[in-house]
Amino acid sequence: MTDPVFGPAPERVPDPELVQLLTPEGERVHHPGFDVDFTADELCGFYRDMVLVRRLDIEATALQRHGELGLWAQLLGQEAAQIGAGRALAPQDFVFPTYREHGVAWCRGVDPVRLLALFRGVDQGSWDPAEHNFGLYTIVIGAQTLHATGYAMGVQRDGLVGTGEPERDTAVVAHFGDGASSQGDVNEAFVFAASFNAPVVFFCQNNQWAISEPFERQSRIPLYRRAHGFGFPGIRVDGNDVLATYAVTKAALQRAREGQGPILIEAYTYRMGAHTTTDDPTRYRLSDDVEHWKLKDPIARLEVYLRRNGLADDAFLADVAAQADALGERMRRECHALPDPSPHDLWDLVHAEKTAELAAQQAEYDAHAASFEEVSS
Amino acid sequence: MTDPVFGPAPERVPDPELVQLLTPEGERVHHPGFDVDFTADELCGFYRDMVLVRRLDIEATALQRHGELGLWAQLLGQEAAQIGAGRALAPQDFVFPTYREHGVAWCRGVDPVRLLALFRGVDQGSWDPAEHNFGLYTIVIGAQTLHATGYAMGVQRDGLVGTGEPERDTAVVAHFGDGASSQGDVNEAFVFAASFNAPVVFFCQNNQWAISEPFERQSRIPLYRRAHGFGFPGIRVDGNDVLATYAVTKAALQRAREGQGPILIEAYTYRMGAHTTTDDPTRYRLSDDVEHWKLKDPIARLEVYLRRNGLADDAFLADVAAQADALGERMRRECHALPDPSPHDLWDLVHAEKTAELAAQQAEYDAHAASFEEVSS
Amino acid sequence: MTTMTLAKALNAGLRKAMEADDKVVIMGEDVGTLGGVFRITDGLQKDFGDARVIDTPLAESGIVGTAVGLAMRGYRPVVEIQFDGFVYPAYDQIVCQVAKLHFRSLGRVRIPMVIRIPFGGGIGAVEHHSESPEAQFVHTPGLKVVACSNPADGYAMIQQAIHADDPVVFLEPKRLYHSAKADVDESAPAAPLWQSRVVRPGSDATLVAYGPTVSTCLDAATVAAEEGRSLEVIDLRTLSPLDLVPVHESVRRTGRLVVVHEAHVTLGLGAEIAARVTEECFHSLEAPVLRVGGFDTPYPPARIEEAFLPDLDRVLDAVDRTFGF
Amino acid sequence: MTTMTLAKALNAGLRKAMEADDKVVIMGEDVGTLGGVFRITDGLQKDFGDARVIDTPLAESGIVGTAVGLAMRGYRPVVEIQFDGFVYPAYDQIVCQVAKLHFRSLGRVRIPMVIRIPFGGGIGAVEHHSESPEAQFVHTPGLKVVACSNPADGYAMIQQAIHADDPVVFLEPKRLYHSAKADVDESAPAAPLWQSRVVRPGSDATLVAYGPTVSTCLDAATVAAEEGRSLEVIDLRTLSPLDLVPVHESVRRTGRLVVVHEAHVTLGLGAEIAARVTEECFHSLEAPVLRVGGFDTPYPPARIEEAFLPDLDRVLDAVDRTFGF
Ligand SMILES: Cc1ncc(C[n+]2csc(CCOP(=O)(O)OP(=O)(O)O)c2C)c(N)n1
Ligand SMILES: Cc1ncc(C[n+]2csc(CCOP(=O)(O)OP(=O)(O)O)c2C)c(N)n1
Ligand SMILES: [Mg+2]
Ligand SMILES: [Mg+2]
Repeated sequence: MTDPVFGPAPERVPDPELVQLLTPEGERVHHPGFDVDFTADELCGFYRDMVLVRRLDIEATALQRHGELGLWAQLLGQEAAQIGAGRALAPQDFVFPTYREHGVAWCRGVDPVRLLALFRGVDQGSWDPAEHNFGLYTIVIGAQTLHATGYAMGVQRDGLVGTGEPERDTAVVAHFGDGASSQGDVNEAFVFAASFNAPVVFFCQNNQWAISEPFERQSRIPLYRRAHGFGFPGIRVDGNDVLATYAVTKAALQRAREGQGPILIEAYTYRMGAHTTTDDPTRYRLSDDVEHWKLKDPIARLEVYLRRNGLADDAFLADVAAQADALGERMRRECHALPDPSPHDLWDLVHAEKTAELAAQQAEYDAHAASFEEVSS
Repeated sequence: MTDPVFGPAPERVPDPELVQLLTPEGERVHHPGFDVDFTADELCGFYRDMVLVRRLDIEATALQRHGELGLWAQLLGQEAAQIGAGRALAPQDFVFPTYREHGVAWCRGVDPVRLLALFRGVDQGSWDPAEHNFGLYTIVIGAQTLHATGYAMGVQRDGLVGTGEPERDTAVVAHFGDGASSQGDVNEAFVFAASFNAPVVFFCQNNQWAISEPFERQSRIPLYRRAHGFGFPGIRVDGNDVLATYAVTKAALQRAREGQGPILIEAYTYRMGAHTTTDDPTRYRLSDDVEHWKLKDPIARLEVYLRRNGLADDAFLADVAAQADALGERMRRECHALPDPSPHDLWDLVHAEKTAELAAQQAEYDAHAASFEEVSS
Repeated sequence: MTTMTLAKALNAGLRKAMEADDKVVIMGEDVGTLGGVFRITDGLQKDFGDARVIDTPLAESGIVGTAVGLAMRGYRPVVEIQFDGFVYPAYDQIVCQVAKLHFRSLGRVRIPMVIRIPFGGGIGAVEHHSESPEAQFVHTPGLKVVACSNPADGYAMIQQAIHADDPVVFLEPKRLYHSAKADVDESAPAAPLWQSRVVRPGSDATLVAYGPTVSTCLDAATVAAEEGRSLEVIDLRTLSPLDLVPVHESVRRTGRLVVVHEAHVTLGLGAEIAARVTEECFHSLEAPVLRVGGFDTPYPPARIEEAFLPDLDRVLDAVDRTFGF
Repeated sequence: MTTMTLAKALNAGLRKAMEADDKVVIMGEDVGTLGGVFRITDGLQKDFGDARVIDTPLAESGIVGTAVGLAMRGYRPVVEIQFDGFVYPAYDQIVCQVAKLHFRSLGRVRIPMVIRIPFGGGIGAVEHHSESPEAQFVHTPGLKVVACSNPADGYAMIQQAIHADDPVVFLEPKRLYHSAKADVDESAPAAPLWQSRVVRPGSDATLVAYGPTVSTCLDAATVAAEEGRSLEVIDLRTLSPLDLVPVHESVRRTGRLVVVHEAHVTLGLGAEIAARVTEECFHSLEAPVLRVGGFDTPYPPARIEEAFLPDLDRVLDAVDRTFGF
């Protein structure tokens, strides 16, 4: 309905096509803006990554079921979005994840066992962000988008934007979900990024759900258009298409590194699993929906393409499967072996400079613990 | 610059004209969307309102200079935006102001002396919101936009949207400033209003400044376009043109009452005075700018129009001036006469049901105060 | 009389309140179809419709801020914050608006809002899911704060809180949601909301607790009794206003007091109770009021949360120490 | 040695810190061209450029959240919150991120951020401009919290806070900005940041204060001295960690303690100090620790703020009461 006075409601503007380079049927299609060629190695690499992170996810889910993890946030269905986004990064780029970016963590060289440790309750993230250029998982919805924007402002101050040197120019990625788009922090991140023209790529995995709430509760128009309201570009990509996600992210990162400022990518995908292992999605969504999205599986379509074009043979596929088995086996083994932390250390971690106050509390705890050891010995 | 990949940056889209019905030179122009006729009475009423609220503002500023008020937030230059917005309301509509909507308060029948009391430090708002359908001034930037949205959701639940009965259908107005547009709360209000299609009109007075920060720090595109990112219409109106502001607000309110949901009006205006009486704008802006905007004065242009068209004669103008003098005189008199509050009452105001705890603290205070009276008597 | 869990008791209480007053609306993330991540609102949207049980966008400030507007329009919003650690985005609205509107408006504007917060630890969760933010609300004039510790109280107190004309932060000990089962007499007259309660009489020392630590203290009293020491246990129930009448009465008899909560010790409720009780019962105290609480560190990873949380041993140890002065 | 106001001393301290370390950046609303609404950052943008003195969009969560990112990139952000009452939109970022990142990252991520907050009342302001939010930060593990009370401390402490590798909430008594003038010896070695200080020795009773109430207590001590009563006054300076060593030492001599702050009494700093001092000095106390603070009401309108704020009379009255036990 077009309002006679205020003009067409913005949601009526025809939706530009979703950027897609590989159809659900495994057909390679072309997009004028993203006319990218991929080498066989690249394609096989994407495939391997996706298979391995899917295994990582399945294995972690199983570990949770066996009581080894307190919780697990599944990425099932979002492999292409995450591997596409992760592989598009330059080494110097920095990533701020949510709690579900296991695939991006994988691309950044974070050992999956470190992810298990977090969900096991051993720690709250034990990888070194500076080593991997990959921040800690952030559970408070949206908080990390501001960190990413500030980090990008730091990159600007370091003079590492628009130098033209590919090794130096740096971009920052802020991951978040469709639900997160409603948080004040995320919108403030848009404001700051636009105001300072910060080199940050906002990467939203619209997996259609925020726990039990469908995307429509958060926005009545496609999410990539949110960016337009803040004066920077937004684009929607098929998040189940690793080629398209890779190509779009790569171009967006390059644009940011050159100093052209922020951009929002909406990776349109679907959360095939539960929100987390404590969730029961049958309470709020139809299995029909899930079935429909199964047909768009990100791995299946690439496998079809690789096979059909003779890019992957049985040996390759078997090798990837073997790698997945090995990964699974290692995760199980090393998860069991994860040592519990020591309560004694709590007080050492609060500050960079420990206070006398906390040292005293620590000593008191140690004395109390020792008295129990005496009693029980 | 058009990005070859992501298309034109949204700020490059040509800006649709500012809605204007009366030029700075006092010429009546027409706008296809807002083809409104005004009666002589209406026009004279606008004029009277604007002159009186300007006097209100000048008087309050003077009272502050004389130490009678702790502070005053001036509306100078924003008379048209406020009177246009205020006079467009139906009685049943509800308004959530910031701290600067003295003109809207005026239209809602709030006695200016009540505004003085607040800025004098006698109270924090002593009018009854329910009596005037005008909420309390809100100082925490942006907070009231969520209240307005929630109130509008209440109106929906009361079944007072889209009934077709002009006496019953109700809209809500959320006032805020250009600076406020950066706050998380304001953007969350946009999310909620869009999600629930709430009958709320977001009315932003873009007076170009948030204290010392120019509008460009908050947004790199015109603010009315922010709404497009949330899926509802936005429109920019000449906020120094009372006719245009009135017409646009009236249409927006009607649209909301009919159930067509939220809308954002950006009233493009200028803060001619200081941010508040404690501010010194010469530290951060050029007097040239101020001079430039003087030419767009909202009252002068209407006066020219009225005179030129024989709608107002000297007698009318003299009468308005006399009313202004009387208002000023009353404000001075009643401001001086405002009684100080009693500390004793503090504890009565904390809750609807006073607690024993607070009653005890109150008794203690009273005893302490009494002991001092004894000492001093 | 029905036997039910705390979760079911709260659900039944909410239902009762919604039936009693059609201005009661429930708002929050996932409170509708899903019935909340803890199922406290299970079935309510189905029965009362989505105008009264509202799945909101994911934004806590938005939830509380729009609830303020609904309250101003005459509604009684019951807001669910999904986990304690996610109340902070709404903190500004709670502290500056919800708490102050009555005062600011000279009593003209009432905000009969209930903010339900599942709080406390012990469920093996990841970060931000085990916090005890109550002290910050108790420090904020204009808010009332209560905590239930058992199904019967949960059932009654949620209705009373909704019925109250002031904003109430309603704390629910999440780790007891599905564990504690008890008889709930739905027709019994409820104790006043603003009173604390002696839940186990004793004579040698007094324990004060609320929410999840009440059962810890009851267990401690049982063990102490076996060792010949009689501990009185008081369930605070209302944290703001504080009802310390039974505590003063008790301390005058026992001379010894230990306050137990999961919140960080520094400036936790124990500090206020220690200060007030010492002032009120100075000459009765045989020992300083001692506090057992969460350490002054962030809430730790799940594998060591047991060390962080007050347990029977730390409570009994503190009781012992009060005998050492 | 230069005589300066607190505002000028802070400005000089900030300038010194910016000269010493080019990773120091200042962020906030109106901190650039305007130099802040209190002119604390006056002239700094002119001299250090707008990459280091950043006028931000109007959004406190955004300011603190982006400062976190800058800190992670190796910067030392000094954030100005324009008034105490406007820190709450940033509360989530402060409590969940700033305070916890070091802990969460096993010490790998440092957030050497300073959050400057002009705090307290007495300037005749409208709502939200006279708050004392310190207790909430002291209750939050991971934050350090300090308050200056005079120009010399302001000059030194701001530099020390910026130099510290942990996040510091830096409280500035706004009503003293332009009133208190004092000699500042810019070359004198500064006292350690994490220590409280006896600012007036005495023997009959002890007063503990920080920020704006230090001068109130000094005035009270002067009056009391005329009446033959010797009060010791301690300026806390550091609120988290609390340095109570001089307080314990003092109370062991005087047996009487009154804590004075503008924050609401209930769960204000006085509660924690009362609890700790009573535990530490139980047998030395002749009277319970008494507290003088803001009432448990929202901060009132300016015309009656004097009644709300602790003044000489209320302090002396409390001292008298400690002699009545
Ligand atoms: C501030 C905050 N509120 C609520 C939650 C609880 N919560 C965890 S995940 C989630 C849904 C997030 O949805 P979305 O942003 O779409 O990300 P997804 O989980 O789908 O990847 C919610 C509500 C939280 N973690 N933080
Ligand atoms: C949350 C919050 N932060 C900061 C302030 C201080 N402050 C008062 S007015 C103002 C500028 C507001 O600008 P704008 O929204 O454009 O409204 P205007 O004053 O121009 O009418 C600021 C920063 C505040 N009141 N609330
Ligand atoms: Mg999602
Ligand atoms: Mg403005």
